[in-house]
Amino acid sequence: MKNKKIFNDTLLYTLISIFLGLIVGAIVLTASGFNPIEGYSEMLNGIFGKPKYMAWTIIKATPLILTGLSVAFAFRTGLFNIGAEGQFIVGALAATLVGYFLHLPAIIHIPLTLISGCIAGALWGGISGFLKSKFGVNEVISTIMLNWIAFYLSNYFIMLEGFRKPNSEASYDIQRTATIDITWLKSLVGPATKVNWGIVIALILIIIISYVLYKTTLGFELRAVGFNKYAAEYAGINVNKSMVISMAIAGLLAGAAGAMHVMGVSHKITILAAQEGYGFDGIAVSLIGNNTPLGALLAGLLFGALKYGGGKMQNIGAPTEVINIVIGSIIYFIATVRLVKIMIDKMRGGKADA
Amino acid sequence: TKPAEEGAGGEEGKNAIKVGMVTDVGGINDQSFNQSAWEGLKRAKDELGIEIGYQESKQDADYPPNIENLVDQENDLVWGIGFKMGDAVKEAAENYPDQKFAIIDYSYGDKTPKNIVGVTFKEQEASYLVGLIAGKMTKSNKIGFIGGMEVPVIKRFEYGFRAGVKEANPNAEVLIQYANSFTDSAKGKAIAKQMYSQGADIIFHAAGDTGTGMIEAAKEEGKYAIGVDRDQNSLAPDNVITSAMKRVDNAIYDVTKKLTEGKFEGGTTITYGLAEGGVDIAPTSDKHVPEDVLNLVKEYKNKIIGGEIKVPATEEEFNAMK
Amino acid sequence: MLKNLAMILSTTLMYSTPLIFTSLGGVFSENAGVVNIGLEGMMTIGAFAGAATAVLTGNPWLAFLAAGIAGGIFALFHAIATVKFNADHVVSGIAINFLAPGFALFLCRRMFDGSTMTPAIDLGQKIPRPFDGFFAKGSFLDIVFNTYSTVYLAFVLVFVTWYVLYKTKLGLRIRAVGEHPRAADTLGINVYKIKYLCVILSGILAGFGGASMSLAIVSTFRPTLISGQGYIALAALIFGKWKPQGAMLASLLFGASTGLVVFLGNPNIGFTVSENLLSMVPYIITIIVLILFVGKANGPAANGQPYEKGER
Amino acid sequence: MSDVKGNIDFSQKVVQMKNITKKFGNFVANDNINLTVHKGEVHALLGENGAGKSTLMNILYGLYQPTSGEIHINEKKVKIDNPNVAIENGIGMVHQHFMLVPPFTVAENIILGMEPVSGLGKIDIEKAIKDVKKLSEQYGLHVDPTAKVEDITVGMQQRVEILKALYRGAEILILDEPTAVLTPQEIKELINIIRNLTKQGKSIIIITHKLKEIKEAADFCTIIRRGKYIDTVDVEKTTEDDLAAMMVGREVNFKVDKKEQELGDVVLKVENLVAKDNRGLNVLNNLSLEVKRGEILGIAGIDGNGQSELVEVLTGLRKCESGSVFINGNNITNKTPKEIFEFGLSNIPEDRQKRGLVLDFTVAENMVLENYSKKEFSKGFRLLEENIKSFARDLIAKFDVRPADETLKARALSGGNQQKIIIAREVTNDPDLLIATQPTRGLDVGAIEFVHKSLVEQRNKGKGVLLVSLELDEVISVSDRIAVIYEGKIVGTVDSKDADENTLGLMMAGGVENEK
Ligand SMILES: Nc1ncnc2c1ncn2[C@@H]1O[C@H](COP(=O)(O)OP(=O)(O)OP(=O)(O)O)[C@@H](O)[C@H]1O
Ligand SMILES: Nc1ncnc2c1ncn2[C@@H]1O[C@H](COP(=O)(O)OP(=O)(O)OP(=O)(O)O)[C@@H](O)[C@H]1O
Ligand SMILES: [Mg+2]
Ligand SMILES: [Mg+2]
Repeated sequence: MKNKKIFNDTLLYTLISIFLGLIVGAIVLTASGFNPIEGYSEMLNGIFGKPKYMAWTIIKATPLILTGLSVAFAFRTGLFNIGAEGQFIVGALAATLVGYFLHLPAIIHIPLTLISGCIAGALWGGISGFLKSKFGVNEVISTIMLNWIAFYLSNYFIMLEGFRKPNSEASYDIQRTATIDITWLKSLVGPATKVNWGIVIALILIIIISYVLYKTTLGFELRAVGFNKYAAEYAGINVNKSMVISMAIAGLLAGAAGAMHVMGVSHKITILAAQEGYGFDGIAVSLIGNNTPLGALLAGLLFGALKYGGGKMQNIGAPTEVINIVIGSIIYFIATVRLVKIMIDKMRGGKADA
Repeated sequence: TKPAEEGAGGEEGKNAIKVGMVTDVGGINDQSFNQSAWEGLKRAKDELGIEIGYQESKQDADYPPNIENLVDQENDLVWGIGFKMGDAVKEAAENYPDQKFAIIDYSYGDKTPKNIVGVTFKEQEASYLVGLIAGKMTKSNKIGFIGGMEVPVIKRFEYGFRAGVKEANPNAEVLIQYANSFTDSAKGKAIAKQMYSQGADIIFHAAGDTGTGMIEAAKEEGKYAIGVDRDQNSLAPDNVITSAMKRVDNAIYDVTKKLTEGKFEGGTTITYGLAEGGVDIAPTSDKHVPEDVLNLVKEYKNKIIGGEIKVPATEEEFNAMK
Repeated sequence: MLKNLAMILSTTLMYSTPLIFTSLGGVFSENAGVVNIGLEGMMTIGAFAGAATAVLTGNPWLAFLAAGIAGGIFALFHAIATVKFNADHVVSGIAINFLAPGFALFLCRRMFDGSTMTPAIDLGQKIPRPFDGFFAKGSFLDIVFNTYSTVYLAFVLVFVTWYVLYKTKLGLRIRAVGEHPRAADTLGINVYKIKYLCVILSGILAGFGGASMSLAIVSTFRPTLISGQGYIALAALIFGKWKPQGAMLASLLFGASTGLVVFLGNPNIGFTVSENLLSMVPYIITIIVLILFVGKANGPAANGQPYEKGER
Repeated sequence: MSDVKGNIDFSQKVVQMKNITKKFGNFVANDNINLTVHKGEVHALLGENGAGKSTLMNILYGLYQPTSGEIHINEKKVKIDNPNVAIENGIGMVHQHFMLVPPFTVAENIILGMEPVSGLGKIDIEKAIKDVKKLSEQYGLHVDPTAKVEDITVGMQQRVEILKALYRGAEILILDEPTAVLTPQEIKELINIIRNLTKQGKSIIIITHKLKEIKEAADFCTIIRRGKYIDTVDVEKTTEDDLAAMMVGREVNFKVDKKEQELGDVVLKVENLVAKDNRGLNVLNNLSLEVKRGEILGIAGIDGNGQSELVEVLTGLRKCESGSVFINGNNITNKTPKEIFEFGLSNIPEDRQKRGLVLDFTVAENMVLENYSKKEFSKGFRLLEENIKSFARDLIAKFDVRPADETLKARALSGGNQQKIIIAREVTNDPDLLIATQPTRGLDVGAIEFVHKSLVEQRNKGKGVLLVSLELDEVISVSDRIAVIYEGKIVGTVDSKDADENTLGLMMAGGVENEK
């Protein structure tokens, strides 16, 4: 009952933050000579206008939901995972390797590809957890470094003969048997829309993670360590082990995001020229979602919508940086919920707390 | 000019032909081929009276939805700018068989779908010419080449350049280093400084923004640099002696023009070389390059156009040269 | 050989400078208890403001100052969010990382004919090189020391920061606020004011860091100019245990390993390694150094925590 | 009435708090409270945990604003809206939770906010050290100005706190539970210091739960119950029992009832334990001791003589260099906390918020912090939430945890109730050996009574209990035997029936080596 109220409040404040962010965006749009109403209706239409737009929004949101979940999971256990970016990359790399080189029936190939991405991500995250537990290396640094190592590692593999598609800057496509496209849906939403099972898998992962976190002994341990590692240690919980497990699970989730992106959307990996930002956006998603699994889902969808729908503002000629300003403003207002609350209380004419 | 006027808004002009392009992650003002492509479209707008628009991409994953977005807006022709969009354009062409597409820097060979025109460039021909200039103008007989990443396009630049240097000055040595980045200017600058300190007096880059670091080094050291893609002389008027230009704008304009004339050559790949006006050296070259060298360049240009010389584009072809 | 060493050193200095400025910024804000993940964005806006001002005025130092101001303005937003409205420091920082580059590009297009790149600044209008022509051209000293004033300024600021933080009453108060804001509060120190000051300073320094890229290392602003340096500076700050001298050493280590990579990529070196493997070297070296020599470090005790008067 | 009595000058009212009310939301922490303090007076504030004492003093010091009411200093109405105003008015405060910056030196902590500078904002550290030295000599508060606060004892830290106030020229000194963390010797010293200060004309408001101290040090005492003003009494004319009754609103039993003990087998045996502290110095030097079933062994000693480290070694948080520990004859030396727990050791930790509880967990979750993986509470990986909750509800009822809601976060409970959660959990483990470290620190007399009863109950059930406490009173009244620890060794063991404070105090100070 009480929880429900908090939930509603949070939702209300988030909606208001979004609204305020849009207002800032409107000011910027107006300042650059665009009609904000036109711009935003392009955006809304770009998100909800057609089934295929909604599908794209979901497709765009899927990796963000998972990297957000990854960051959130680590946060729940007291660790700051800036490394979802790198974990995503190695997950995508491993999935592409397994998806391309192995020839198997789909029923085995799909789970195997997904799992290999998960394992690679888990390993990558686990390294940071291990470095922290064994040598006290701050995970913020190690994950930033591992992001770049993953980046170059992926490029290294793509450059290898036999993996790289000749005369291209990409790997070969993975085998059909490793893809998770939903072919029948394409006839509904449009042939070019990359509808895939990713969102379903993401939902399943969210449920599993919520379950693990709140309903299992492992989750109990990890959360205890996250909230108070001294008390956890006292209660006999192995804090070092928890850190490794927690980072590994966080890595697994980001790795899964990478794998599913390959299996459902790109079907290959290309040479990276810059970090693509899946992991960094994941940090924002996690925090906007209050570091909870359900929050990551909602915030991931919001982010996906802003990024995909926002891109549609280009239709009226608005440059992409304006869209980033809108996104940034929304995050900023979500961060300053307090400001929003004060404003609402003022409007309600009620008393603000001491 | 305000982009708003150019945006593919789409209500009016039911008869005007509409052409849109999807940029790669560099964005519309990348001072490189995306921008060049957009300039080509703008020229087409001015001269052919068509409607134009673009969609910028932020991640590789944006290509399919952006292409689709332009298809949705009922463009007559949708351009993908850059090899990275190769697969995305092909898929879109399969999904929308009635829609025309074109792509820069990508060839599907004989498997080109009927509704795509592939456009590639003979980068090696332009870099061969700047190689000639470098070979002739070097005093130390040491010349540098900085590549962005070891990918086919950049390799074409490298081998064409080396072939040109070799042709003009067999004694000159070419120092080659790849920065492994198209964005790290500081690294480009460090590599260039290292090359200059090793005695190189001219460096050519095919490294995007990494190369601006190289031009900076040339400026500081008072040495020569050769730009790429566009005429980069404005970045260092005293130092950039020439640039190996890739006229994406010309190619875009050309293909678009054919479209308006009803001569869209779907199912083929058009290669733009010197002969087609697709590559060239920068018009500002005469500022620094002596007349006789320019004349030599002209001579070779004709030979290449005439087919007398085939410029190597790969390691094998380069090694095969005597 | 000596020349190679000189080249490595000069690359080290060049690479480290933006990181030093920016991580010093982090030193200020995090020692006052505000985590600043928005350094990346503040660097970007600084790089733009610097380049744009230089183009418009032709005065590099004015431009440098403008860069600091621009970084400071966005830092002010970060401070308002984190100090006044108790926002989560990381969320606010991330917001800055969207907003600042967004505004940089937005303004760039407005000011320079829709281009996202500023025109190049003449050599004479860049930050000066005080030892230009001082040493024999191409000599060891020339290669290493004939570099931009920003490099020297960075080191001076390391000293200044150290002095302020550990020798002055302001520094004592800053550190008290970062360690135990309530204690500072009970002694009548204005915790909020100190936090505002430090966060704004961090933006100014990050802005300087950005300008040291756009006004010295190169001479233009471009969207890709700052790509990840802010995060590396954050890592350097933590690596350096939140101390100015530590952040400087960490930045130097990072610069030096990049210098090494450039050196090893030299075609005359006699062996070839895959560029991609080579590119990993700085990051791997960092991790190894952390394992071997640095170990565990804790930041200021109240870093990242909201502070509210009258709360328990 | 004469205007001067002892040090008190009744003609000068230095502090008058009139009708002070403070609300936190709807909660009334202070309800119309009046307080008057005269020059040279020591005025005690007495009340249960959460009665609102600290709140009232925080208002006086400008940390909180009263919802209504007035403050007069030296009979002038003032509005104290931040500590600076309080400092200007000559008010200094030593907070219940020390307000010291641990990595700073003593001198830095004292001068913070009022730093002597020499040009360009540079701190004149020489002068600071000299000033601190002078001040510490003037008031007999001995400290080492260059030592880091995190390295000095709690008693020393307290002196730093007092010096901080005096450095700011405080005439009125508020001491919020200054003795809660002090050893008996230190308490004695503090009372001397207080006398010294009043002699020099300072006025003092002291909050304490220890009635004995009030009797010893205070002139007047104001009693607060649940935020309401009860009375102000002349301490000389009031007995401890009366004070306690006024405070809790009922009679309090101070005696710990113990039946005759039935000693059983040895449950804990510690042999020649050697261990290092965090700085790598030996802090346990060949320590040996034994606890039998059916007895409470109290460890008495001055803080910093190895008590914490001893408990850490026993519970597996610290590795020892040599020596051995047996529980029921099983060697548990250097095993993990979990393994040791399995051998039947339970522990009430010293720092309940840091070690004892996960404050962001619910009460129910905290109740099973060690047992969540037992089969009653989990099946495979799955937690059996209903079982956990009903278990927690049982314990809440049994141990009278208030409020009785197992879904609340532990953070929402008062200190005393937080301690009850821990005790409920540890006692319910039914351990063979229960270790309790400072189990009553900061608790009010009602809560203390409860804790002591719980410990004795364990002993009566034939368990071994090891009580580590800095409160000599507590050790003497609760334990059966008392072992005195000094510099990492047990320097003597006495039967509690024969124990008296003076001899124990001497042994604790290293004065007497052998048993009497
Ligand atoms: N300056 C910083 N910027 C970003 N994140 C930080 C910073 N400092 C700490 N963090 C991260 O915030 C979290 C909390 O940090 P804190 O130091 O309190 O815990 P910790 O590092 O787990 O402790 P310990 O060092 O004792 O193991 C950790 O995930 C930490 O890595
Ligand atoms: N900032 C606050 N917000 C909400 N409630 C508060 C706040 N400060 C104190 N309280 C509540 O006011 C009441 C009185 O608290 P206070 O700290 O004054 O008690 P106390 O008498 O000092 O107790 P103790 O003996 O445990 O120190 C408690 O119920 C406490 O929970
Ligand atoms: Mg810590
Ligand atoms: Mg209190």
